Amino acid sequence: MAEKEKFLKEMGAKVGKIIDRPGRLYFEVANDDLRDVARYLFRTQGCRLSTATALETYHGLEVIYHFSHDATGQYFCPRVVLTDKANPRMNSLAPMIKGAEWIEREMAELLGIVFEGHPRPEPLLTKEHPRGLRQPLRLRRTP
Amino acid sequence: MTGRLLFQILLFPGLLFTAGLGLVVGWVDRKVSARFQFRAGPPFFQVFNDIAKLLGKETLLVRDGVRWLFIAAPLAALGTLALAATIVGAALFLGEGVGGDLIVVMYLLMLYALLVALGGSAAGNVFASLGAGREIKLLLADELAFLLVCLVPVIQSGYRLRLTDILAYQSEQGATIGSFSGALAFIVGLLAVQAKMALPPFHIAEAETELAGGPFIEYSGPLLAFWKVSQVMMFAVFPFLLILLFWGGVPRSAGEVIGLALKYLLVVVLLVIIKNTNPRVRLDTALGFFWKWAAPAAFVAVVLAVLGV
Amino acid sequence: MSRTVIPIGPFHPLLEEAEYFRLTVDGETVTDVDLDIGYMHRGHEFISERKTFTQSIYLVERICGICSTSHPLACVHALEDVGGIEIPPRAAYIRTMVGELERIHSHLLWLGLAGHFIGYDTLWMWAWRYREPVLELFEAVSGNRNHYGMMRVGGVARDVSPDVIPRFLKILDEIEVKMEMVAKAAADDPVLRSRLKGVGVLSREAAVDYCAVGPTARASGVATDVRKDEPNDAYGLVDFKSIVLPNGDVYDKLVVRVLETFESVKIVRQCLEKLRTTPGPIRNDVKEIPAGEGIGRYEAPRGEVFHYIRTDGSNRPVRHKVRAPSYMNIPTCAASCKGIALADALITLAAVDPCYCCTERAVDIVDRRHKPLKLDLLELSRRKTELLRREIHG
Amino acid sequence: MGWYNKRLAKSLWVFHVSASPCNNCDIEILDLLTPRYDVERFGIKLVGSVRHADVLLVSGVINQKVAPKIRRLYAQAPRPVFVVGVGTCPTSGCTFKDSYNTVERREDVIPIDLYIPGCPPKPEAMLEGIMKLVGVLRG
Repeated sequence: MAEKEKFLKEMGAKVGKIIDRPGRLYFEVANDDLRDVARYLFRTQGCRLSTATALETYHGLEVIYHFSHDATGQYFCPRVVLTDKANPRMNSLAPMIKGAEWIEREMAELLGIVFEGHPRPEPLLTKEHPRGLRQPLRLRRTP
Repeated sequence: MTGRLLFQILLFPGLLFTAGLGLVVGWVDRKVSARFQFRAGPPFFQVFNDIAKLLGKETLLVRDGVRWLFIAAPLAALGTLALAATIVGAALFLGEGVGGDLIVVMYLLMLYALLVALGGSAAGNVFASLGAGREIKLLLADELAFLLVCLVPVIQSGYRLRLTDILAYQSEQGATIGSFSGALAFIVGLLAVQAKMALPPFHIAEAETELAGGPFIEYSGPLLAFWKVSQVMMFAVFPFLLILLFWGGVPRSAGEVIGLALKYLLVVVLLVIIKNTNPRVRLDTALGFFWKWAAPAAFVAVVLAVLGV
Repeated sequence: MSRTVIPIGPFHPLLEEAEYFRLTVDGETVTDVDLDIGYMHRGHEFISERKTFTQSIYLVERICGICSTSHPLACVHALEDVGGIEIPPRAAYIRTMVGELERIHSHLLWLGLAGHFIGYDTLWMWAWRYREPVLELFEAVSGNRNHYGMMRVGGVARDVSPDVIPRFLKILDEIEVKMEMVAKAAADDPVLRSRLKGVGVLSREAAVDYCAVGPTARASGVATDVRKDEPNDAYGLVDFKSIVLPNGDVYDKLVVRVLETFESVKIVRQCLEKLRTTPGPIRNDVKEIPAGEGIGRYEAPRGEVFHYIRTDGSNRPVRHKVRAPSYMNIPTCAASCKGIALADALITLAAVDPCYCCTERAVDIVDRRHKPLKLDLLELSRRKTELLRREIHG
Repeated sequence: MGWYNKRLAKSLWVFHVSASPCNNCDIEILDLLTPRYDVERFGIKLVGSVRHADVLLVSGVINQKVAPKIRRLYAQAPRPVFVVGVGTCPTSGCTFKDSYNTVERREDVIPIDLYIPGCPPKPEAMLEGIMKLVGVLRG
C-alpha cells in the first residue's frame, strides 16, 4: 500500500477526516481543494475515475468521487460535504476528466447539485418528464 | 400481334411467370440461407403468404414526401422488370426477338435502380434518402463492370446486339462461357449481378441494421408488396440474362428444358452462397472493388474477346 | 455535400434498446456524435433505497439481463465490504464459475450481434447456436436461462452437486471446440478483417480520459481488469490471463472478446475441478449489516461494475449507487466515431458492447375461440428443464 | 376475412419495441430467431421499420421519456397490427412499479393484445404466446 502512504504524504495537508479500511481510503476534502486532489490522483498517480456518488445526509449533501488505482486495487474516495442544502454548489471535475461528464450531469439532475464549470450542464436522463420531475433522490422527494 | 405481345408481357414470359418463379426462388433463397445457418427455414408458400398479407394491409402515405412519385415508383419498377423479363424470356424460351435488343434490357435494368432511388427520395425520410443516394452510387460502381461484361458475348458473336442472334451464335459455336474471356466475364458478371440485386455483401442501400430498409423504409401495405415482388422478380431476370449471354441455347427438347432449369438453379445457388458467406461491405470498398478489380477484369475479358481467345 | 443529422433511434434495428444517437454527417462522413439517453431509466437507485438488502440483490439483477450475475455479485461484494464478511471457499468457486459462464455467453452474444450489424447473419446464427449450451448449463444450475438468482450475502443460493461435474466438463469441452470454429470463422475471414481493421480507433489517451473500462479499454492498451486488480472470490486462486491489445480498433475489440472467452472456459474448468475437492457450506449466515459504507466491484463482460452502498445499521441501504460499465464506455463513441464513414460508425457504436439498460439503471388474454395447440410448448419447456436437471444431477 | 387472416397468421412480421426493459426479454426475443428456436419456420420475421410490421413486441415497463415515442410508433404502424407484451414488466410493472419514472397506466400508452408473463419468459413460452395469437387469427 505504498500508493496510499505516498498520497497522504503529498496531499496530507488538503485531506480532512480519514476513514481507512482495507483497500479503501475515504477522506474529506474541501471544495476548493478537490481539483488539486483529483489532478494528483488522476494525472500523477494514474488513477481511473470509477464514478461518483451523491447522497443526502442529515447534515447536508455529500459527493464522493471514487478513484481506483488499478495496479494495486486501492480505492481513493475524496468526499466533499456541502452543508447548504437549499443551494448546493461545487466545482466540476468534468473539464479535467471527460469520464466525469455524465455522472455530474446525473447528480445535478437527481439531487440538484450545481457543478460550476461543467461544460454541458443539462439533465441527462429525465429531461422530458411530463410532470417536471425534480431531484427524485432528495429526502424531501415528491415524485 | 398486339394480343400476343400483351400475353407475353403479362403472362408468359413476362409479369406472371417471372413473379411466380420469383416467389418460388425467393423461397429457395430463404431456405438455402436458413440451411446455411443451421435453421429449418420457412415453409414453401412463405413468400406468397408475405405478399398476400402485404396486399391486404393499410397503405400509409408519407406526409413530407412527394406523394405521386412515392406511389408511382413501385408500380413503374414492377413494369420495368416485367418488360425486361419479357425481352429476355422471349429470346431464351421462345427464340423470338420481342421489343428490343440487349441495349434495351440494360437500360430497363438501370431504370429499375433509378426508380428505387426515386421512390426512396420521394419518401422524405433521412434513411430513405441516404439509401437512395447509396443506390445511385452503387449503380455507378457496378454499371461499368456490368456493361463490359455484357460486351463480351456481343463481341464473340460478331458484334450482334440482338439477343436471339447471340443465342443462335452460341448454339452453333458453343457457349460463351466455354472460352476463357467468356468464363472471366461470367465470374465478374456474377458479382455485378450480386450488386445489382442488392444482395449481401452489396446490400448497402437497404442495410437493415444501418438504414432500416433504406429506400423502402416508409413503404407499407400493397406498395411494399410491389417492391417485394420486384425484388424476387430480379431473381428470375438476372440469372436468366446471365445464362442467355454466357450459357445459352434455346431449349428445344425436354432434356434441354431440364438442363436450363439446372443451370438456372446453379446460378441462383451461387448467388445465395456468396450472399451468406460475406459481411456487408462499405460503400467505398464496393466502389474500389468494382473500379479497381471488377471493371479492369471485365476489360481484360473484352480485349481477349476481341483477340478471339 | 450538405450536412445532415442522422437520428439513430430511439427505435432503430441497430439497437435492441431504445436509444438516441444524433450523428451529424457530411456526405457519408461522421463529423459529430451526440447522445441522448434516458429511454431506459427506471430509477433503480430510488427503488433500491426502499428495499431490504436481500430484495436489493434481486432488484439489481434486473438492471440488465445480460449481466445478470455481475450486478448482484458487485452488490453482495459491497455489502460484504461494509460488514467485513468472509465467504466459504466453495461459494467462492461457485460464484466465479457462474460469473465466467456469463462472460462466455455474453461475448458470444456480442460476436453474433456484431455479425448481424455488419450484415453477416450467418455469423450471428452460428455464434448464437453455440451459445445455447451455455444457457443450458445455467438452466441446470439455477433453473432459469437468465436472471439466475444465485447470489446471497455471505455465499451463494444453490450448490453444484459433485456428481454433475464430469458432465459439465464434457459440455464445456464441446463448447470450446465449437467456439474455436466460430472464432476462426470470425477472426480469420479476410473480408471481415478488412471491414473491421483500423475502424473506429479509440486511442489509449482517449480511453484513459474517458475512464473506459473492460474490453473497450483493454483493446486500447489500458490494462484494467478487476479480476486481476482486486482478486476477490476465487480469482486469486485460478490461473488465467488478462488480454490486452494495443490498437483500439473494432477488430481488436473483437479479438479481445474472443480470446477472453477461451480464458473463461479455462477458469470454469479450474473451478469445476476445485469444486470436486472443496467440500463445505455454500454460505455463511449473515444476521445484520452494520452501519458504514462499502464498495463492491466485479469485472462484468463489458467491464467494471461498481456498487457503493451506505448503510445505517437497519436492513435497508441509505444510498445504493450503481455504475455499470457501459456508462463509462458509451461516451467513448464520441472520440472513436469522429471523422469515419457512416457505415463504420454504426459498428463502432456497437463495438463497445453498449448496454443501455445498465447505463440508465436506471396471464394471457386469448378469446374462447382459440384452439389449443397439439403441443403445449410451456409444458414441454418445463419438462425440458426437469430433464436437464435430472440428467445432470444423476 | 378468413382467407386473409390465415395468410396473416402465416406471415407475421415483428417489430421490436423496447420500452425501458432490462434487455433480457429483448435478447430472448432475438434468441427466437436463432437455430434452436427458429421462428422463421412459422413465417415470423424481424423487420427494421415499423411500417412493415404486423406485430409490435413490447418489452419493459414504459418510462416517461419513451412513452410519447411509443404512442407515435403505434400510430405509424399500418393496420391491422397486434401488440404483444413480453415479460412481467408490461404485464404488471415487475419490481419497477414504484419508480418515479414509469408511466402509471401502460394501457393508455399502447393497447396490448397479448401478454406473455415471465422474467424473462422462456423462448418456449414466447413461442406458445405467439402461437396463441396465430391460433386466434386462424379462427
